[in-house]
Amino acid sequence: MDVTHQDQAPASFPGGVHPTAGGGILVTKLDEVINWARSNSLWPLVFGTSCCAIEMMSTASAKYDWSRFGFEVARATPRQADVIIIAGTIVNKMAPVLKRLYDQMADPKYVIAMGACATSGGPFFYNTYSVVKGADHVIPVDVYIAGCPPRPEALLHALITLQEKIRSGATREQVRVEKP
Amino acid sequence: MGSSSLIVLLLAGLAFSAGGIAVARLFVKGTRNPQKGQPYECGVPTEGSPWNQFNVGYYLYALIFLIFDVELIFLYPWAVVVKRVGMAALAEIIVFLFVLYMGFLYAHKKGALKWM
Amino acid sequence: MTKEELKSALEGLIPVEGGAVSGAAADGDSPKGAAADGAAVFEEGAEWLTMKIASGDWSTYARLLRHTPGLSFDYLFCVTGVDWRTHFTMVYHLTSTVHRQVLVVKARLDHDHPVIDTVSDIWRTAEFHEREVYDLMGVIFTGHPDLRRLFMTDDWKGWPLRKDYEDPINMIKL
Amino acid sequence: MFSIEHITHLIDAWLYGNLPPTLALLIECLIVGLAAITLFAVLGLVLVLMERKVSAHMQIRLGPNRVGPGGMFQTVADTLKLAMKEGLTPDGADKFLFNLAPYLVIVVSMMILAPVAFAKGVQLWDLNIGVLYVTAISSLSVIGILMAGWASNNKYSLLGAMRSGAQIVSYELSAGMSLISIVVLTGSLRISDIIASQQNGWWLFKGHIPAVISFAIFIIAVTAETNRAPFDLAEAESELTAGFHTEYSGMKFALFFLAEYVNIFIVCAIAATLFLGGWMPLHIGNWAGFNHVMDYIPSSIWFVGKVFSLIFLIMWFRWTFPRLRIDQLLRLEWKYLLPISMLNLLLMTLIAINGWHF
Amino acid sequence: MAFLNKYISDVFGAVRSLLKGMRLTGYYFTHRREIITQQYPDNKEQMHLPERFRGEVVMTHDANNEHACTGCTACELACPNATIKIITKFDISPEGKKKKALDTFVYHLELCTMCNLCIEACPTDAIKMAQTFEHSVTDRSQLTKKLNKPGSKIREGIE
Amino acid sequence: MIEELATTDAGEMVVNVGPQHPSTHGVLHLVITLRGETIRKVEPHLGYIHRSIEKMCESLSYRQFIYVTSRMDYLSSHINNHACALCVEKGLQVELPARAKVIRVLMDELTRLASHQLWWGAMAMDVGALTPFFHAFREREAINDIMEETCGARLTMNYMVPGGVMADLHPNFQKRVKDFIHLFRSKIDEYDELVTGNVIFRSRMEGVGRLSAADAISYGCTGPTARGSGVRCDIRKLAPYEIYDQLQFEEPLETGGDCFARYLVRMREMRQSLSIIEQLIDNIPQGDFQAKTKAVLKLPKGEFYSRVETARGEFGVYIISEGGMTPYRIKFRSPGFSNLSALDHMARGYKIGDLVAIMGTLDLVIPDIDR
Amino acid sequence: MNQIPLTHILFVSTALFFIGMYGLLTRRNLITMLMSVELILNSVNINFVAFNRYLYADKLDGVFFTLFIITIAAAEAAVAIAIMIHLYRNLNSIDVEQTDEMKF
Amino acid sequence: MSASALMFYILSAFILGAGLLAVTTRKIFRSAIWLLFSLTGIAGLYFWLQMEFVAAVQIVVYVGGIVVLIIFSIFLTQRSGMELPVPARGRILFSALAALAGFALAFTLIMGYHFQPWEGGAPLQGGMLAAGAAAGPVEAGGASIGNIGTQLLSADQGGYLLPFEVVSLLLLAAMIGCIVIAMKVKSADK
Ligand code: SF4
Ligand code: SF4
Ligand code: SF4
Repeated sequence: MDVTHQDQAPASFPGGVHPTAGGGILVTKLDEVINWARSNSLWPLVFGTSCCAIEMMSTASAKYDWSRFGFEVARATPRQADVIIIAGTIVNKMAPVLKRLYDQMADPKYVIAMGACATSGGPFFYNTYSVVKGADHVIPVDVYIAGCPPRPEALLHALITLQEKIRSGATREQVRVEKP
Repeated sequence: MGSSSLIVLLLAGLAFSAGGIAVARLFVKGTRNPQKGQPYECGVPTEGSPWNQFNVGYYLYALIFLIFDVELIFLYPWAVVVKRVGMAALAEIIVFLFVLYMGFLYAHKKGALKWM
Repeated sequence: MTKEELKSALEGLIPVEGGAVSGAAADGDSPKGAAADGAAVFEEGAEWLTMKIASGDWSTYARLLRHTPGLSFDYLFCVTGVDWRTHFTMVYHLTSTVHRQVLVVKARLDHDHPVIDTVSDIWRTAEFHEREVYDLMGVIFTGHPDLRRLFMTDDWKGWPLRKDYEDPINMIKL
Repeated sequence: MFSIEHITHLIDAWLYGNLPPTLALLIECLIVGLAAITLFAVLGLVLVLMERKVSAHMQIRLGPNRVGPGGMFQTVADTLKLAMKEGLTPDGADKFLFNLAPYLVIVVSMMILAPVAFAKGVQLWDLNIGVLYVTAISSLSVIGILMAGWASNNKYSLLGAMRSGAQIVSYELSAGMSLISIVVLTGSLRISDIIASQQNGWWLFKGHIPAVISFAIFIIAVTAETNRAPFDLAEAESELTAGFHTEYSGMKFALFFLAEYVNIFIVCAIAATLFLGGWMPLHIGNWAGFNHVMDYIPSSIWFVGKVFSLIFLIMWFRWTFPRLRIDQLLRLEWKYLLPISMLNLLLMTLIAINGWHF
Repeated sequence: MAFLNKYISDVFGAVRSLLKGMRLTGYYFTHRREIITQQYPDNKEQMHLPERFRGEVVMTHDANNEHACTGCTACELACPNATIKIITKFDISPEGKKKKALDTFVYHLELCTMCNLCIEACPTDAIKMAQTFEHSVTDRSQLTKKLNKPGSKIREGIE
Repeated sequence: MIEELATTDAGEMVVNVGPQHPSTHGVLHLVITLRGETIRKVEPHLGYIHRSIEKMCESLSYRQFIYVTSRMDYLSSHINNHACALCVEKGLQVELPARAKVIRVLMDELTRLASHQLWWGAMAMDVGALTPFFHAFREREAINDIMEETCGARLTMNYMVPGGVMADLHPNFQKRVKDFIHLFRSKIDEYDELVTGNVIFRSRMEGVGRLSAADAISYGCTGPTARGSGVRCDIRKLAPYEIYDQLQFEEPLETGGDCFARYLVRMREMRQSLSIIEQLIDNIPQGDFQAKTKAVLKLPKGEFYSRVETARGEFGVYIISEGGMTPYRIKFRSPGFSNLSALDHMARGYKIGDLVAIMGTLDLVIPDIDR
Repeated sequence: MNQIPLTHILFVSTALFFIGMYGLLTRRNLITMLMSVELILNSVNINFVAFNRYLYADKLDGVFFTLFIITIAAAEAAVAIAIMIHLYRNLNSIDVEQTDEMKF
Repeated sequence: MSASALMFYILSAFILGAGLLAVTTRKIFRSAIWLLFSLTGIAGLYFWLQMEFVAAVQIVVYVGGIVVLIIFSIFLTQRSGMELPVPARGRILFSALAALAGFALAFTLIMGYHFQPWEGGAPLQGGMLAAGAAAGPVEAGGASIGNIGTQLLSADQGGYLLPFEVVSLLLLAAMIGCIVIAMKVKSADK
């Protein structure tokens, strides 16, 4: 899989030295372990606004079964969730709610924009007065999936992409810790 | 190893939880933002505090529970010896339970065990 | 009940102006618009019997339609506001769960002061529908128990479904 | 025949043989403490994984299978992740109690371990009121939940905590009643006595139908006491988002999560002890040959096997039934379980006094 | 007595209904072949989507790197949310006539709703729906695509 | 007696449920006034997924606007599209080939089945049973596969176009549908075993969220919600479209008006849909799947209204045309909107847990309500 | 345990008694007052148990007294709280001073 | 000082500290929690005294019952988030003085009294941290549950059968009383 992080990852990644806890190989190894754990335990927030949420449910269902990756522990409260999958359209009235939910999540947290709506406004890009043209206007997004709705496999693909991204240390969180 | 195990287990429990929580303290630096500290209520600001009077319908259960709980306490010593004492113990406990059961029926009749 | 029967039943109940306005064209730019006060006009050519009334009469007629035994229009299934640029039209789709006939009632409202009586006390469902029309069209329903924005945020400016609505920030025109 | 009791005895003997008593005692305490912590961690990991696998198979899917062989490290990753997650405290919360609650819950479930007999002779404290001790200490955990719910300053938490309070105290009664009905048979509250009394058969089989009834009631009651579905009203996800631990995150949440599973383990251990003979192998009356064969299986295996089958039963409930409503839940207890278990107790007494059991 | 009878039958009925449910879940627990999970990233080889599945608009190119798009913008007009942008240029035909031709076929995958209207509208069947679906990226701009391959040109004989 | 205690004002608590809440099935925001656990008032706040579809459609052509409607009630996307196509056809006055009609009905009923299956699973999840959800999705996936093969998408098909359907049935269609019918006939009994008969489920549902027939009419409830209260409102019966008047099926009615009645109505509806599909699957007439229409559609000046029965009830499309390429004004009458307005009335006096059950049996799809 | 003289235990119980006393005197809220009463009762219990253990280890009367005291404390607490709830429902406050004023 | 004695002092400090906080803290919910800790500490003290049954009863009744009930009534009748008013300084002073004086008086009395320890051999085997498993199956001391049960059910001299049955009446009365009082409320003042 080819994940490109030219957008966020500094050149030094992966394997940068953690400035907080001693430094050296040990820390890099530790980082690796932590990233392994984090990437394999992405608990999504139960958050679906419209059609894409149905495909998200399908992904949870027996045929696609995201529990194989350990994603099935969908939490209803943002405090315990790791990743917020924006499944569906975000409208202007919802945007502050989404922001709030994101803010209330405990670090580290990741965002997946699922579907055309969350990525860019999709079918509601033109001639609508109430739709946010892409969730990244509201909160930072880690992975985008195109499709309307993306099929369950596509969501799994996105989650795998996110895993790769976490493992290579290129998520916003990790970069932020590196470069305060 | 006797009652000292209590202390050991207590300390072990404390150490376990403290250890777990300390790891996060050590390694994770969360960000702060004004929203984060607010209570979560489905993503909208809360109205009013839960720390106001709150109408629990459960207190009647708790009241009745307390009575039965005490009764239960007396049943333990009784149960230990009932085999030795024999029928007399059975008679005694039937009286005991019967009296309490009256109260239970009364509560039932009064509707105290209905949900409010 | 067929369309004709319904029409005659209504004629016995409500003062109706004789000459029916022909065709659907009546609505958009008819110079006449609604009939004179107190009289209703039937419109031809539509699928269902359509009756145009003056907005002031609406609550009286609504009560009649709802409670007259032979009609008993107890089911309001659609409430629509239309912006004709010069005026507004409120369209009510009524049916009866007893007789199963359908009646469309149209009321013409002033463009600058779109006001009409609420019918939410007659059909409970109208409460939400009217709030929706208020929210998107800016039609004011007098007597409505809770006329607030429904879909848009409370501080939203403007009435999005009006034809002259402009929103340069949120609306990217194609 | 290899079993853990030998190891413990060996360690014990070595310690007291070679070291001054105080030091030996200290080291023993240390070992016990570490063992308890390890047990906790392992239980958490294993039970959570088990739950996920069980649920997956009931739901015609595979369950975790990609992290480690067969998904074995899934819960390890989860735990590590939770430990590495920010544990935030809401601003409006009562910070002291908010942070205290997880400790309390864990300490309580840790303390209940004391009288549990894990194998023949492997028991921390065989106190003379063993069963009562368990009931008593476990009633402390309700305070942890009430505390967490109140201190969070969150409406969902408070509602969940209240529900849980009412529920736990109510079901304590019928759980206690079923316990007592076995105590009537054994004539002792001491765990080791209770196990010894099942030398020639488990109470579940020896005690006729009343024993089965009280077993059923006990399982139902402890399911409710541990806040498990179908009695998971305290954290009813579709109603109260996450109930009393809505505001908890990271490790503090993990502790609640862990405590829930450890509590399941403990109550199942108690149920196994009372009804299924604890570590006692399956013995049938006087079939000496059969009994002898059974004895070859180490007692710890017996114990773990029994406990895990009971845990499976409780998981089975969870993945089959809808959740009750709070008033129905309380009505179930007060209208059905309590009267039935009272009657059942009398019946059992009759059996015990007349020696009608096997 | 009636009360007692009802009470007892209530209890038994309840237990029976619960056991029924448990039997069903128990059945599924013990019958592994009922499991219907398809393991996505591992089953990529075996996975074949129906040919009508709409995953992405692509432009067909033949072996000579030629496509059939005339740049007529019918698809652009048909698209309900302006996903397609046709940029045309003027080719000089061998006869020296100026002819409108496709320069860039810009396709905003992030906007596309896979509605098939553009395909239906295209008079020359230059574009079609592909069955790809793995469109996850970490940068949204990667989703804007140019459908005509570099150096490609229109096939002979297509008007 | 205890109700009397509940008269003082203190101790009332206002709780927000939603916009992000597992039981609101989307982004409905309910402001609940509680006393203890008893609901005193439910105030729905809408608009968290108001996507201005009506405004948007005013600038889309008659071919284009249909696809947006599958994003409204995405669980009944075929039926929504169907309603729009019907409305446009009414304006164009085209007559459909018989094959197109049958295909449409088949698709509608399959969609209804899929929607009810999802509802069943989600509702069971709301009341706390998690396994039914997965079982329901198994059958739903079977339908999705059929859909995908013929329509090319799993959820938002955009298959019905003015004049017919977009593509002919896939050659495998008949066989797969028959397989599915065979599968589902046995599975629906499992549904009953797992949920319908379950004593916990019954007690969660029975007597909860009562809605009388008069109230159901006054609140404009439609679909299974109204039928659960004994109101006949199936558009397929009352104002048959396509070939529904030639089919044998009945409109399930229950008179309880409580959650369980609504539940039963939907369960029976599933069986009805199955029988409709069975009647049709072997009798698909040959012929065109699309009538000839112009490339650019223009509706004559006038007003057109079409009503269909979606999985949630009566769905209406009201097009006002000025004769151009785009509708002048379009109004969607969504079933969920009126059903939701009865929520407050239904939930008062019940517990929080009941609210979840009531919402579950209303089967709300929020984008359908908000549009 | 035998290293601790009985007086030390009595010290604890007495101190607890007067802590309860202090609470009873300062608090003006029925619930907190009830809590103080519980402390007082408990100090008495400690005494009974300790006396039994130290002075009459062959008898059980201290234990029984403790048991009955706990029973009575439970009954008392239940009734007290019932009264409090009653008062609260009628007066909307369970502050002692206000209760005095609003005689009923 | 042996470990056992140390335990005693820690427990005592815990009981008294928690008790003191329970009566002085200004948040009523915390006050209940401190009370809980104090009561649990007392249960610990009973364990230390090897009165396991009493300790268990203490926890079951107080912690599982009374404190939960108190917490519920706090939720019901108080604004649990609000701080309780500080009592007037005069009252604090007065109460503290009174309590201290009372304590001084009582304690001097206690110190002055010479307790006659039990002379019947050594019932108190081993300290808290006695090594190895607990004393064998023989019920040590008098407070074993079996003895309690026997005496509870005996109707002879020194038996507690009568109080035992009376207790059931007391509980009945309490239960009925509770229900009557807590439920009649509104109908009473109508
Ligand atoms: S991307 Fe498509 S399917 Fe997803 S929410 Fe938007 S419109 Fe619905
Ligand atoms: S599939 Fe639909 S949205 Fe996508 S480019 Fe074609 S017409 Fe536009
Ligand atoms: S793809 Fe087809 S419709 Fe689009 S510009 Fe090219 S030829 Fe025209």
